[in-house]
Amino acid sequence: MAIDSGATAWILASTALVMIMTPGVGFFYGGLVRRKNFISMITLSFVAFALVSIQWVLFGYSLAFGSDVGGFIGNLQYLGLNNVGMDPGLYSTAIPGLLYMVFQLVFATVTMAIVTSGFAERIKFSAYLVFALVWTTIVYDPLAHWVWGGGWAAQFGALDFAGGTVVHISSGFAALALALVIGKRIGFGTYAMEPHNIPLTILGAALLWFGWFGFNAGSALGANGLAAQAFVTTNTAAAAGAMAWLLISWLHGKPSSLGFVSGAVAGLVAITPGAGYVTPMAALVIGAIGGAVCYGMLLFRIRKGLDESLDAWAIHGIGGLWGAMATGIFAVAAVNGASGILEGNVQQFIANATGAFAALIYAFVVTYVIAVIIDKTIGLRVSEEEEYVGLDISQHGERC
Amino acid sequence: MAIDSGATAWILASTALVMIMTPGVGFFYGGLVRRKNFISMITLSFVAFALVSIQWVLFGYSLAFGSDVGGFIGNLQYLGLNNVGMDPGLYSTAIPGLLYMVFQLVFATVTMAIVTSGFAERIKFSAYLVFALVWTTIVYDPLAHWVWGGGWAAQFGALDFAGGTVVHISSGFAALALALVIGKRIGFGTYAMEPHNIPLTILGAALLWFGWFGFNAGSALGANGLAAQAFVTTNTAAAAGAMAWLLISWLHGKPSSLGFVSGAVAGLVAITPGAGYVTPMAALVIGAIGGAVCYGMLLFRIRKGLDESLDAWAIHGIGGLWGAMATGIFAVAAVNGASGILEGNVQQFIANATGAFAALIYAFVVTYVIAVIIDKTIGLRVSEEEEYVGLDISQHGERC
Amino acid sequence: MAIDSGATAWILASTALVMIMTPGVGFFYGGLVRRKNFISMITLSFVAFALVSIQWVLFGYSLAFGSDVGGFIGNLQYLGLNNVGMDPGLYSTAIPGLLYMVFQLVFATVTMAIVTSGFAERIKFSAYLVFALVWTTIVYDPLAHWVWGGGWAAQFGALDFAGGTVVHISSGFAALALALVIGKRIGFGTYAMEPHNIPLTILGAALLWFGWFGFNAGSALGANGLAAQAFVTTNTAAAAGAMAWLLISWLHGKPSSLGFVSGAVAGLVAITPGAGYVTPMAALVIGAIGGAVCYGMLLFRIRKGLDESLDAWAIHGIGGLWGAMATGIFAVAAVNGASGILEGNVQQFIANATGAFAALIYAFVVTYVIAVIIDKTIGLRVSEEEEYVGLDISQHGERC
Amino acid sequence: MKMVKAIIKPERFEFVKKALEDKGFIGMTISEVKGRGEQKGITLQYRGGLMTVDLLPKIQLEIVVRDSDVDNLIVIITEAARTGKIGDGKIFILPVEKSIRIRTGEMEI
Amino acid sequence: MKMVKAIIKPERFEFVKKALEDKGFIGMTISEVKGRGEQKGITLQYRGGLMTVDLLPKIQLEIVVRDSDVDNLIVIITEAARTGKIGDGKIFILPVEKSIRIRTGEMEI
Amino acid sequence: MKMVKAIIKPERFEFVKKALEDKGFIGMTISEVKGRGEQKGITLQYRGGLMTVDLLPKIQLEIVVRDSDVDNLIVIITEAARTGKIGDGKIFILPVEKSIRIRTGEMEI
Ligand SMILES: Nc1ncnc2c1ncn2[C@@H]1O[C@H](COP(=O)(O)OP(=O)(O)O)[C@@H](O)[C@H]1O
Ligand SMILES: Nc1ncnc2c1ncn2[C@@H]1O[C@H](COP(=O)(O)OP(=O)(O)O)[C@@H](O)[C@H]1O
Ligand SMILES: Nc1ncnc2c1ncn2[C@@H]1O[C@H](COP(=O)(O)OP(=O)(O)O)[C@@H](O)[C@H]1O
Repeated sequence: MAIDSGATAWILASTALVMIMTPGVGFFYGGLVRRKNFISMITLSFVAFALVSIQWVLFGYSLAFGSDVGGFIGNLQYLGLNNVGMDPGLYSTAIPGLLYMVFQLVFATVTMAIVTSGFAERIKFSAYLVFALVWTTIVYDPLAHWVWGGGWAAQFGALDFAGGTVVHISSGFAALALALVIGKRIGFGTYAMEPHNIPLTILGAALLWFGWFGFNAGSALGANGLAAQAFVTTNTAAAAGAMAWLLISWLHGKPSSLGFVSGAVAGLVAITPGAGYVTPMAALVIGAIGGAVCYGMLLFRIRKGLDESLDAWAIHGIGGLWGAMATGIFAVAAVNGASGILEGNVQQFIANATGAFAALIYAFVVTYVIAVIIDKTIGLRVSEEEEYVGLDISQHGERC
Repeated sequence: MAIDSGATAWILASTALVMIMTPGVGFFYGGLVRRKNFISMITLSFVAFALVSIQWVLFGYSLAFGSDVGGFIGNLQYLGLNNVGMDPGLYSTAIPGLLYMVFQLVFATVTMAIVTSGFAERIKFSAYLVFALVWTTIVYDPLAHWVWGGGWAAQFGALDFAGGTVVHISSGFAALALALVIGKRIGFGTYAMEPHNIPLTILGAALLWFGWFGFNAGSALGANGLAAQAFVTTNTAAAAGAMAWLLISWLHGKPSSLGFVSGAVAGLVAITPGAGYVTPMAALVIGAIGGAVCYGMLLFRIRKGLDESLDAWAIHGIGGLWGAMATGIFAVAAVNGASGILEGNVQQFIANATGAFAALIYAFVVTYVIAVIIDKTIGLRVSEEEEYVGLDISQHGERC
Repeated sequence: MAIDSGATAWILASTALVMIMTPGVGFFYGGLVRRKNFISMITLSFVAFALVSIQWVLFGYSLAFGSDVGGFIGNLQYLGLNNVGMDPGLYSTAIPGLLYMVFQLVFATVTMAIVTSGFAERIKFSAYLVFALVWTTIVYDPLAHWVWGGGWAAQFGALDFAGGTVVHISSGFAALALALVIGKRIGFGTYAMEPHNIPLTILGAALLWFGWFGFNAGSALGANGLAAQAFVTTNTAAAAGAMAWLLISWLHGKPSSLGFVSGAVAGLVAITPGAGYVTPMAALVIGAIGGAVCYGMLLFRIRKGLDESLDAWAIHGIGGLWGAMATGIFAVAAVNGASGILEGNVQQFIANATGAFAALIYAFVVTYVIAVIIDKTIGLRVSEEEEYVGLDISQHGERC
Repeated sequence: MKMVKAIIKPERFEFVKKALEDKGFIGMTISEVKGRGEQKGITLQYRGGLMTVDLLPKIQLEIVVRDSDVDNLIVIITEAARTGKIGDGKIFILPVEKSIRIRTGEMEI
Repeated sequence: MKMVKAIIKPERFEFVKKALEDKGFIGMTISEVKGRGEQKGITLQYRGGLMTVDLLPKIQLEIVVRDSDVDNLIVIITEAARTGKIGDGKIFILPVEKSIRIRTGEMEI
Repeated sequence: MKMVKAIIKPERFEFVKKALEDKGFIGMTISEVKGRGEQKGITLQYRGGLMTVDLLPKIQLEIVVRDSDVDNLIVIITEAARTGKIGDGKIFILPVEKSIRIRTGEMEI
């Protein structure tokens, strides 16, 4: 098929939009930690971007999108971007093959950035580099293959429009596994550890919301009605999630700006898998429930004394899980041909739940194992002194 | 008509660009207030975005763009986005109807954000939620209908390419009404109240200038020569406004960065209604006069001791008024078929001035009444103690 | 030829993306200086944007892209954008002439912003206004003409896909000339002058990386395979440059976030001239070498005690030089019809090196002369007291 | 010599500075601090409940003067800083034994 | 009167504040400072070499109290701020000659 | 014991710190302040008129030492901080009655 220049224009723009999400995650997280770890946090995100960018063009893309090997992983046909060119490819009928590749690249990078929540303020930078390379290769790449690269989940019929399972469930549960392996920050629960720069967190949230339009509406892979549909559902769910969290948290205290932006992200996560399958009114419901559920999970996490304090698990993990199931409930054929429970198709729900839980378990278990191995060999965590002076100085020799 | 994928690509991108203007307003305003109200200011903007997003998909869009009822308002045919779909619609011959809807949505949200200038540093958050919902419904929606939705101003022939009247005059004069009703901040005129974070205001201005390309060039609703024309006039007027304000204010003091960015916004506002009707050289004049006039109005406001201190009135209100008239003066048929005074068409000027003043009066009066009613019932303003400790702590329980 | 709406959509978006690079430079530089000069630094960038925007529409575009006069400069046929319209033009077969004009405009503005490195923390604002106007007119405009406007370098066959020579070599060596003329900051080498706000520098870097997709992939002037190619090479080189600088600088100290972002910019600069001529794997090499070489040049500059401390020279100047040569080495015909040394075409390398060195010499010498003349007449540098209190207060009357 | 250490409302700082200037007290060192007085902060109505906000931003001035100027200084600052509302601040007087001007090395006792 | 000047770890600040409150010491002025103790900071392993990190962030409390309260205050602060690790901080006691409440003008000696 | 309180130019801080270290004075607390000396700030030429810039950024060091070290400290700081230009800063010496190390509770008088 020939290139559609309009589709190409939109996916080029979308790729740029998704790219800005990675620094967005960095600012979001960076504002939430203590001042002494701000530079560390944003550097983890930014390095995720660079490292995964290189891994992806070298072999990551091939592992995810190469011809299927046993339903589990792609082969090496696209090694070094071999055979990925300026013409449309297998996955991209209307846009250049290279563009599809780089659009997928920015998804892989932002996923890695989200994961950094799990070891915030205590990770050794050198261990992080190793971890990131291994994680993106043996957790992210297979998952992307399962769902989008022709692997078993795709064959099985699980719907994931823009990556609720691949991006959010995987990163959220990976963060959980990491937090368990690396342990709590010194003083967690007894020291005050307040967000040091809320304005920068809000900036991060603004960049995330902005970039998410590329993430979801770009996943239509065309500049068409479906892209518009996904754009609208995305914005609606974000707004609903934000207001839901704001209002519910008001019952327990003040309506905080952090509650608002957390809810927005929860809504965005929740709509991601269904953005191109549900109606805007369903998005309103999905987003609002997403905000409420993730807020509840955050409270639960705090009650359990779990130090996964940037809440990738509560927001991305649980929000992604809810989104996968919501897609199986609310999908309507009129939007994109797929029906969920509301149209009587329980099968879709089962497929989606199966895909989501399989990804959840895979991501959690494999991440746990990787983390333990790295911890036993080179050590995941900085020394107590380094943690005390902060990672900015101890890992990067900088101060902000 | 069929969807044009190029046009769709550009309007998708434009919608994202306009979306980032809302946090842009938040950062712009947030940097100008005292530190204790920074989070409040940006939260007001961000909440405007979410709240209006929900209102718009539920019924706001229908009120603005439903079939005309008496020249004043739209009917409820698009309630809950009923009948707004992936195909082109009445207002969007080349792009999906949903895309037109969401492009209009981001205009409604940024308008609400601009309004927050009027009660900066003293609004009760709960009262704001009520106000925002009422204001966008009974001020913004009718105005959008008058000009763009087939209401009386459109029938009358008033030109407003991208929303000088609907967005800027309405928000600017609404802010004025609010400032009068809510009263001055404690200590205004006797306390020093300096902008606490100029860099973040500059960031806001950068996001505004950036997003404004979507605002104005997107209003061509196509990826064509007219979009390019509007892009160029927009940038030119912004640059001219910025330099004009910078140089004129230099006569009274130092050439400040705040003067520069204020002038840029003034130029952007001034060109908004005429962006697709005038030449770049006319844009140079319109922008420069816009910068000069708005600066003069700011000085006037200060002299009058009026506490509308983020200057939505001086910049958006007056700049929008000037822009509406400038469009009636400088429009040339070669650009987009409409002629202004310079081509001998006084009628156009009269139509534009009429539309602008009608909107001005409507926005001012109705806002005033809403504000008084809310003030008498639930109260617009925080208590003296809350104002003293700042809205960040008293309304949101946060600190920055 | 008719307008391609997809191409137009992408170049509209690209122009907006490149626009945000100018504030990006401002934040990047602003975070690196001392607090007392932050507002100055970002204002220099932002004023560059406005001033050059006006110059460009008045006569700059005509000087650069008017019909060739002696291989050196364009004629005045496009004065005041005369004859630049909504239809495709000479340089823009698929997009409106005005759009090509404004896409070129944002290149001219960001170039001026990069130059401000050379007199950071000591330039008199009034002298800057004069300098900027003169520099963009007699340095930038001729260079743009040489390479893109049909001047001698184009005729000679030098390849510069997106402006490595015109933008980066010229600005980098201009900054060097300026630093030599204006002299070191008081206390340079004996006072501690640490970057005061690394987060804002990182924000600037994020905006640069983001905007650079418009810069390079937009330079394909279409939404097609070549744009995708340039997008991918750009991202790959940036990632490689960032990781290279990070890892190499680790040998001398800590892996700093500033090293990472500096390397990213170095990689972006290095790939700029070749973005549409080389493969992604070549981009990996070009970017990594770019990061390494620019880091080496930075160390060299420090050793020499040269106060060009925001390193436009080391990163843009040297990175651009390397990029021009790398294009002559790595260009492959399969990508865009041009071959470099690796495909046996030494001629291309010679053409590129000649173009690059000619630009280098022209930019350095003419900038030096302009700077000396301005210094002797109105004076380039602030007084000692003004430098001590900082430019924010002394030049702009503001504080941050 | 004494150090007069005054903790005042940020909003009144410009007035205090002006008042000091007018009376010829030029030298001073200021810093941004947070503080709370004996009232334990300010109590806000808060959804039925109450919330106490403490540690509000203040400006701290430190001015070293001759002993004979202290009383004068107290009067000037007190008048310029007073709003009559809670949070107006405090002045503390500490003894200073010596003062050295770095530029010249001259010492005062 | 005395000024009790305590320089403590930021992480312990909330505890110290709480402990003081519980014992009725409400008034205080705090500021963010950086400090280094006699150990010359903390030494980090650093690629074979060593790096000394000094001037770590601290919170400084200044509390002016009657002479008779000083010892009590020292005990409260010491207990609440102590972690037993390096960097726990210092308390200095300085004489204060007078204290004036700006709102009322009342003076204590 | 005395508290040596020095207010210096930010640009000279690293030298002063180094000089103190070299002589064995390690403990210190620093903060960012703004200050103005007797000259009422710096006067800038300003479009025909004049503008006075006051309250420029400074670094304040507080070092508590034994009485016998005070003179030594004054010399070290004065030499390292001096540029000979306006704004070099001031040193004030205040009496300290006690000092307590929080980690151990040990007290010095
Ligand atoms: N005992 C104290 N020790 C140190 N600082 C104090 C003390 N009491 C008050 N302050 C400082 O003075 C400021 C003003 O006190 P506040 O109680 O608000 O004044 P007032 O009682 O006159 O209204 C406080 O914010 C705090 O910084
Ligand atoms: N001699 C001193 N003068 C001024 N401040 C000091 C002095 N010694 C220590 N400090 C302050 O006390 C803080 C804690 O000192 P530190 O040596 O870390 O305590 P400890 O020795 O009890 O662990 C330092 O960061 C510094 O701010
Ligand atoms: N009387 C004073 N009280 C408190 N601080 C002072 C006083 N005089 C000077 N300072 C502090 O010392 C700093 C340096 O003073 P300055 O007059 O610039 O020094 P010099 O006169 O030696 O050049 C000021 O910025 C201020 O912080």
